[in-house]
Amino acid sequence: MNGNGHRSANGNGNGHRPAKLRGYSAWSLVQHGLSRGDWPRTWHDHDMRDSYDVVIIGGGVHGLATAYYLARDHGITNVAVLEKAYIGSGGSGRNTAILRSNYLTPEGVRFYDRSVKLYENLAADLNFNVMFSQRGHLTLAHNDASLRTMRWRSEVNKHEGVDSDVIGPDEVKGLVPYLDTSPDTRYPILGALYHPPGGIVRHDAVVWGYARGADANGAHIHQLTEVTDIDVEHGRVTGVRTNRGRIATKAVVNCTAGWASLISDMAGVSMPVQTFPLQAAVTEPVRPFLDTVVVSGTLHVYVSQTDRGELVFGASVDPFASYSIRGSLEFTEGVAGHVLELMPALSKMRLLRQWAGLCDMTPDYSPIMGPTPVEGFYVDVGWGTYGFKAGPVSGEAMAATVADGAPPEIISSFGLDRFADGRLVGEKGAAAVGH
Amino acid sequence: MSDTHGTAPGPLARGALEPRVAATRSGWVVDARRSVADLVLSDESPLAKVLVKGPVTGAPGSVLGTSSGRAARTEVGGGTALVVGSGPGEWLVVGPVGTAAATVAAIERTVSGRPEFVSLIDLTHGRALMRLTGSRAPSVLAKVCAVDVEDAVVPNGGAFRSSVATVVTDVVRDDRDGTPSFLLHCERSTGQFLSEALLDAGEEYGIETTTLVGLVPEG
Amino acid sequence: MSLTTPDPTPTTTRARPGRLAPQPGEVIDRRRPVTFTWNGVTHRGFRGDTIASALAASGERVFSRSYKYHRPRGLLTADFLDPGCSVQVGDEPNVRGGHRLVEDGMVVSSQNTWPSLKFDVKAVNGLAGRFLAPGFYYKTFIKPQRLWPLYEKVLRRFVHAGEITADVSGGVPGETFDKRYAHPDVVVAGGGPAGMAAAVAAALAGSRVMLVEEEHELGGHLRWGDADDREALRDLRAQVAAEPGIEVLTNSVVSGRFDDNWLSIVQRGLPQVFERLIKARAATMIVAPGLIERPYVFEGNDLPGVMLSTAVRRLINLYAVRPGSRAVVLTANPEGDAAVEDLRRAGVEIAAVVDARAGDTVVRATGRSEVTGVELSTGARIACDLLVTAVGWTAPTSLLNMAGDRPVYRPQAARFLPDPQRMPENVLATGGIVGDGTVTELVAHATAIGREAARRAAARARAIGEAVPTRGGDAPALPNPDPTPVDVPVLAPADHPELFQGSTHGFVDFCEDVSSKDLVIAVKEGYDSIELVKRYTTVTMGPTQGKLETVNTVAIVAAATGRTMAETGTTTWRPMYAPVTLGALAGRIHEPVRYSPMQSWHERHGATPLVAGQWIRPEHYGDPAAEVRAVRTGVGIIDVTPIGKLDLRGPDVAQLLNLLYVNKWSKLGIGRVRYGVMCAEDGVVMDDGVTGRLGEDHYLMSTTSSGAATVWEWVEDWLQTAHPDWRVHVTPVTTAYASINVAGPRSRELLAGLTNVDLSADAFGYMQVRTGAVAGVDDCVLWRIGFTGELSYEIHVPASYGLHAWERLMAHGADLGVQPFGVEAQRILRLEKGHFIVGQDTDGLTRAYSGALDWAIKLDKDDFVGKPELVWQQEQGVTTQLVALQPDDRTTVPEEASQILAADGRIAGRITSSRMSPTLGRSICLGQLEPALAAPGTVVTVRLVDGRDIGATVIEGLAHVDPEGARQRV
Amino acid sequence: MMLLPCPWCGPRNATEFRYGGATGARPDPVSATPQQWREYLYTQTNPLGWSREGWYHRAGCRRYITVERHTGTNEVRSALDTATEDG
Ligand SMILES: Cc1cc2nc3c(=O)[nH]c(=O)nc-3n(C[C@H](O)[C@H](O)[C@H](O)COP(=O)(O)OP(=O)(O)OC[C@H]3O[C@@H](n4cnc5c(N)ncnc54)[C@H](O)[C@@H]3O)c2cc1C
Ligand SMILES: NC(=O)c1ccc[n+]([C@@H]2O[C@H](COP(=O)([O-])OP(=O)(O)OC[C@H]3O[C@@H](n4cnc5c(N)ncnc54)[C@H](O)[C@@H]3O)[C@@H](O)[C@H]2O)c1
Ligand SMILES: Cc1cc2nc3c(=O)[nH]c(=O)nc-3n(C[C@H](O)[C@H](O)[C@H](O)COP(=O)(O)O)c2cc1C
Ligand SMILES: [Zn+2]
Repeated sequence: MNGNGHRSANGNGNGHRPAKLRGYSAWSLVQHGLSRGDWPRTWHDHDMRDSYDVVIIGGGVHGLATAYYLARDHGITNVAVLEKAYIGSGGSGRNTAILRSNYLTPEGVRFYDRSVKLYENLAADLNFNVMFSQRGHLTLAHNDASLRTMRWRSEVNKHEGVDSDVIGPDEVKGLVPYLDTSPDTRYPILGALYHPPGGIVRHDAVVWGYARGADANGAHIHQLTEVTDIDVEHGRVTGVRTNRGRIATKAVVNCTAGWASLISDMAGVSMPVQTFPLQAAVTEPVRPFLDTVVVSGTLHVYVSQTDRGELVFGASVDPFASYSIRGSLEFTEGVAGHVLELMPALSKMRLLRQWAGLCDMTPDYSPIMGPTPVEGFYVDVGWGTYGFKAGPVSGEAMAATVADGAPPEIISSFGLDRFADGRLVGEKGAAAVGH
Repeated sequence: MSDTHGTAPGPLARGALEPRVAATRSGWVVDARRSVADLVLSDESPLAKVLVKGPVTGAPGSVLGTSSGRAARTEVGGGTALVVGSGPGEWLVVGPVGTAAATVAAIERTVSGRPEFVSLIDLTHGRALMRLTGSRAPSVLAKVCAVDVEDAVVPNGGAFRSSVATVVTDVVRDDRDGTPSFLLHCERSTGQFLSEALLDAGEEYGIETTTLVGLVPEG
Repeated sequence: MSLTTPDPTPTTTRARPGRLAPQPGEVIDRRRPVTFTWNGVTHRGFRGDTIASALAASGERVFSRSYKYHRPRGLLTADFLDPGCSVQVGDEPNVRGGHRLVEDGMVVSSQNTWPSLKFDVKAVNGLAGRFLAPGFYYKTFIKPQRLWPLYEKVLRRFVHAGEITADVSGGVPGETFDKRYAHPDVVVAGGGPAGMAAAVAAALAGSRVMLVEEEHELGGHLRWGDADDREALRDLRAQVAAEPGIEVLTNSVVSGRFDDNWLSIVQRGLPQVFERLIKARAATMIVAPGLIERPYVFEGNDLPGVMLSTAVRRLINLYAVRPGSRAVVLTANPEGDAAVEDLRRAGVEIAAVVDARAGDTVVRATGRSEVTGVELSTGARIACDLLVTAVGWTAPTSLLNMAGDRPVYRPQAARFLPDPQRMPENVLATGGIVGDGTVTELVAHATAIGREAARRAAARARAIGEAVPTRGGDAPALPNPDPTPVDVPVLAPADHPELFQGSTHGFVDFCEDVSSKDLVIAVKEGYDSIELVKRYTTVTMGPTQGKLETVNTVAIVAAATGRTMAETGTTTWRPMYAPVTLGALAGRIHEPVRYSPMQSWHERHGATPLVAGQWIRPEHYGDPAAEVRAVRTGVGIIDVTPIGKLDLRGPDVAQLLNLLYVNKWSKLGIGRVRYGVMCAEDGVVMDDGVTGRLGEDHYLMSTTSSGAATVWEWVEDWLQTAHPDWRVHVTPVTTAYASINVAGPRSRELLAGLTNVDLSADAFGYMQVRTGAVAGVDDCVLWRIGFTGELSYEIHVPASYGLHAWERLMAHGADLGVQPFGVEAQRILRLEKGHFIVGQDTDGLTRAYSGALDWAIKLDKDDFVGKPELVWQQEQGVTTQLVALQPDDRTTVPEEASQILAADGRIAGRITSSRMSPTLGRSICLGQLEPALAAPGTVVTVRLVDGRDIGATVIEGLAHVDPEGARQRV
Repeated sequence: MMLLPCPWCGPRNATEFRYGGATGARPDPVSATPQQWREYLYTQTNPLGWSREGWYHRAGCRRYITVERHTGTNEVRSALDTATEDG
């Protein structure tokens, strides 16, 4: 936002006071129950302005969080979030909601740890219960090599102050009695990376909570608004075209995940991003028996049990690039087979529904964040299969990037230029299945 | 076989599948059991197997007389071999036990002098070969192989390579007296696994195992 | 959710709910009674009864309690979809009581019975209804945040569901699941009149047909119809039975449609397996699922005793169960009218027939644990114990939507209908999902659709036949399909009043306890698209997945937003159409394992198995340190069969090697072996191994065991896509050879007595290859190389003779003290020698110069894979460097992956390999380090996993043992 | 599951193949700048629409084939042997 008149001072640029979010509490619930009055709208519909200081493309957690922190931390409130369908219709509404920070590289660990910390206070911050359940996260090791990678991760994690340790099969069994930890299975469990602060969150609530917070601070959320082109003149962004007309703006943030390269192409910026479907599935509910999140990289599967009693399954991305989210039978066959290898007692549970979302995969499984060669065109993409957990920290960092015109330290390793420079941030070992 | 160095008996060859009741025949340790079941899986790994590679349309095809996707019996190297067009520019010649060297020599003779680049390799010991015979053989395959093996797509003499119980396998339909029969040819090290998967799939039809006809021990 | 005061009880005595005299269409077998228990109490039923019908016959009305409010629930649809009777059967949770047949000895219990199945908790319900508004969770438990885990624990205790047992062995012994593939020409989903007629027509037209019916027998709604329906049913069943081309699957369901008509079909109730998944590649699919009756929304609509017309017709006609004593029937269609007739015949008193077509309707149902009265729009209050509604249909377009269709709303028919425009060529629809009509009209439509499906299937069979190379002389002739499409008569949907909700609020989603009021609240709060309403309220997210609740949801959201139903649209239908067990999806698990020909020997000799990818290998035979010492001092043999091997032939092999390896190959003489490293195009080390030249145009390449498959595809890739003109044939021979490494100072001695190859140092030097006989086996390949650093020979024996050769080596070497050694000893030996392992001492970003491979990389070659990156890496210097490290405390072995810290506390590297060296009696390591710390003699800090720091010194070179390489060159 | 019409084997399930993606042409390794080379390494086209991409029939003929597929619908309209351009 250089030259745009906004200061980047935390909290109060432009004289704006961030709205204090309140209204939701047990007490207000009782009051509403008795009075039967209506709750206020969570966010509002607005007419579209001709111009905005910042246009954020994509109404997922990243776009909405960026809008929220632009207002809260930088006082930038003349902001539009454009969403072609409904908010959360992309990866943010389809993900299996696993939060953790036990990554492999020090940059990665610091980044995701900041996000987990923000998540820990998010309900209070947004006055919206996002139901972050820090139930612990287990990544199973079935062979030597993965045990070594687990240890590598746990050592880096510990060094960065993140609670993470390698535990043996007996401790694993203690945490998840349903796991078959006998040594004579096809993929014996040799140990696991245990990460107590990891867990699951109610993903939709995060989206709605940020939408409510951004809206309360003056941002406009435009659903059913699809960006069809981006105007670039003399190397600078001047506006975006949508199915509802043109918007003039000097700052555009691309938060479109699976569609990221299509949007970047509109601005003439090519991206090392490939779009792959990622699938997930739920079973019918059963009484809770699984308290932690369980991941097996070797078996390409992970599972958690929601408070509703369903098991939520995920795996690695589909084997070929596609924008189709119809899903495949191979996915459910694979997931079921692998889950039963881990927990044979589940054979009579029934799979209820499967779905898919799009993932913007990068070569090194780290995101691409920050400015681009086109002035005023910022990207917050490359979220692959793991970007939901990064919503808060990314929103915070992208807001700072737009406000200051330069990325803050915490995302400095994730710039687009790292590819041309050959400085990849290798997170594949920690992100391919565990998300 | 050159003479042995040392004093031990001549070398013993073993098929790709662990025999349940072992016996020795023609230098091979084989499964001594016979079967009269309607559905039978036999280990035919001792058969000579020679892989020929060359241009898709060229000497080997014209010499051996089959194209990719089809199999036929031909006289090669003094015996009758089943020549399988196992892929584009690839032929698998399956001959009687002990004929690999002669087969290689015979084919080399016929293709030599031709301009194309042709190579031969004896894979007798490198691949597992088994035969699944019985009227329910297609039903067994339908449990582990996604390719339709019905007459309309794979009639007798049809050959294809696909995944069988997740193992990449050459499948040759080579019926026996009108009964469906399939040769299955895969990497030797996965042969045992493949045979177990087939036995598992065939269990409900009463499958039994045996050894290659001709090597079945007497009595 | 509040309830009106109880109604006066009716005075007359009437027939009680229970079993009726035999009915003409009943499916129960009265000669075969069965006994089962329900919540510990013994009940009786007949063969053919479902759990629900048997319980209803003995007067049970409450089957479960609801998800959120714990309201008592009874039968609503009395079929698979019934949300009120999910029960636990033995170890199986969430069994559909309206579908599962009772069996002798079955142990059935209710799920979610808090506070108890029968206890009346009206007060709790009323209160809960007020405060458990949609989004209730999001608005509360916010502060103090640290209490959320506690709240969460409480919430989890209320989960409404069955249980799985903790028995990790899982399931009943011997109980299996199964899968198979199928290639039918036509799959018909739905075995009602339309499905049966379509199947018959397709079969008559020459198609192989699979007719799939979710219920236990064919017939669809004809089964519970009148005498004419039964007559039509007999006729259609006879036609199906007469067609050998039809495979009938009952108690089976088409659960999904995926790309290119890949269909998942679940077959249940088989004698040999619990459930079977059929994966059918159908040339065409005909979707004929009929219609699903829709509940009506009004206050009290979930009380036990409020049922759909199809439910009472099923109960009476199929199971001979009288569903109540005194009924009020709300009807808007002939199905409702027929239900009135059925009820009368069953001796149920009809207290009132409320004709919705005349504008009358029901305002609310009243009662505590079951319905006792009804208030009508006329103001009348009528006592009853049964309220039947027949207000319309939902077309189960699920399978069509999976094929790309998007349903369109037709107000005149009051339902969403498929949009034929959006259906692909290979999917057709018939029957009630398309329109209404007499059985004759239905059959006419379905017959045409069946013939059209067969025609399209034939065209496809022809196309496939022409594309596959397997068809030969005696293959049946390919079909010659008629080019003109079959003329399909119009099947128009009948007019139907739009009836979704009365004047009061009631339940919309019975599984999830979502009421119409919840939907309205959600819209008011801004969750105003159908998808957001769904996610905020969880409507349509329960086990029925919208089959009962979608249309009402859309109607209520449309009304609340002021949009039309067409604009509002539906949520997305997705697989599974009906839930499928994980067991069936998994089937028999095929996880290939690979064995070397010596596996039986290893097992007999007590080897500890090591799972290494697909291979099972000996980790050690008891004492790896002793195995190491045997190799260093005498001789050992190890089974290295998994080492990848590619046979390369042709005049251009040397060119290929030059391209793929970083080192040079043009001058490799016949009989020579060279070690090579492969990089990917990003310069990252990908694989390593040795390649030997066996003849003029004949090479044998070895790869790492885990890289074997990848390298083969890599080689083919370069050959086929970049250099198709090169004459090279590649054949994987990994397991064509049993590979044995004979290692140790006495290896020459051992082998000499067993081979015809001259082993003398002059005749067969280090890094050379020979072919010859070993243990009497011809055509063996011998490499004089060594991963262990000792004099050693790697012999590759034609695999059938592997065990023979191994046994001969053991026998012949007995007096030399030959010792088999496993993977662990080999890891130690190679670490002592400083040989790196790709993927362990390097990682996914390690370019070759970081692997200490300077000596191998030949930048003066014009080109090789990854060269530009290595040029730049050499120019700019490495970011990390592979080094050997010696911990200062010689007894401490830092665990692999221990981090190495720089002076400022930063991470500056890590230990990649570490062991206690039996040869040196001290700990030894390899590691990756920042170059500033990599100079020999530098002392670095290693952070142990227990948090302690120790010092370690970088040593010269990578080898701890025999850095000069003298031992292997003797 | 998607079917791929292998020019050698006929239509087969996609699981028999390995996806190779729409890799661009290899720049001249001698003259390529780091930018050009890394563009080749990391940036593939990612269209929503028709895409020409490589697949390897690993469980079948073991040939590399070039497939034209629509990335929105997974519809395939052609498949040729990459080396010989045979269909
Ligand atoms: C099945 C699945 C499981 C996952 N599991 C996890 C997990 O456990 N943990 C984790 O951290 N991450 C997970 N992820 C990844 C995570 O969901 C994503 O990385 C994250 O949601 C990305 O958020 P976003 O806001 O950047 O993008 P999205 O939420 O995808 O939002 C992008 C939005 O842009 C909109 N858009 C696109 N094009 C246009 C246009 N032209 N005009 C206007 N709007 C447009 C889209 O409609 C969409 O709503 C998972 C993903 C999937 C699919
Ligand atoms: N459904 C009714 O209750 C009913 C009642 C009266 C009249 N009708 C009329 O009858 C006609 C319907 O006849 P029809 O033959 O189309 O339907 P039908 O309802 O008679 O038969 C459809 C059958 O398909 C089965 N089915 C549904 N989905 C399935 C799936 N995915 N896999 C396997 N089986 C599945 C159902 O169990 C049912 O038996 C319509 O005109 C309708 O108006 C229907
Ligand atoms: C964490 C999580 C849990 C879910 N649980 C359920 C569920 O219990 N029932 C259900 O029908 N769908 C469930 N869904 C899937 C959604 O219904 C829906 O399929 C998904 O959000 C994708 O949207 P779409 O199917 O409309 O494309 C869940 C989704 C997520 C991300
Ligand atoms: Zn092929």
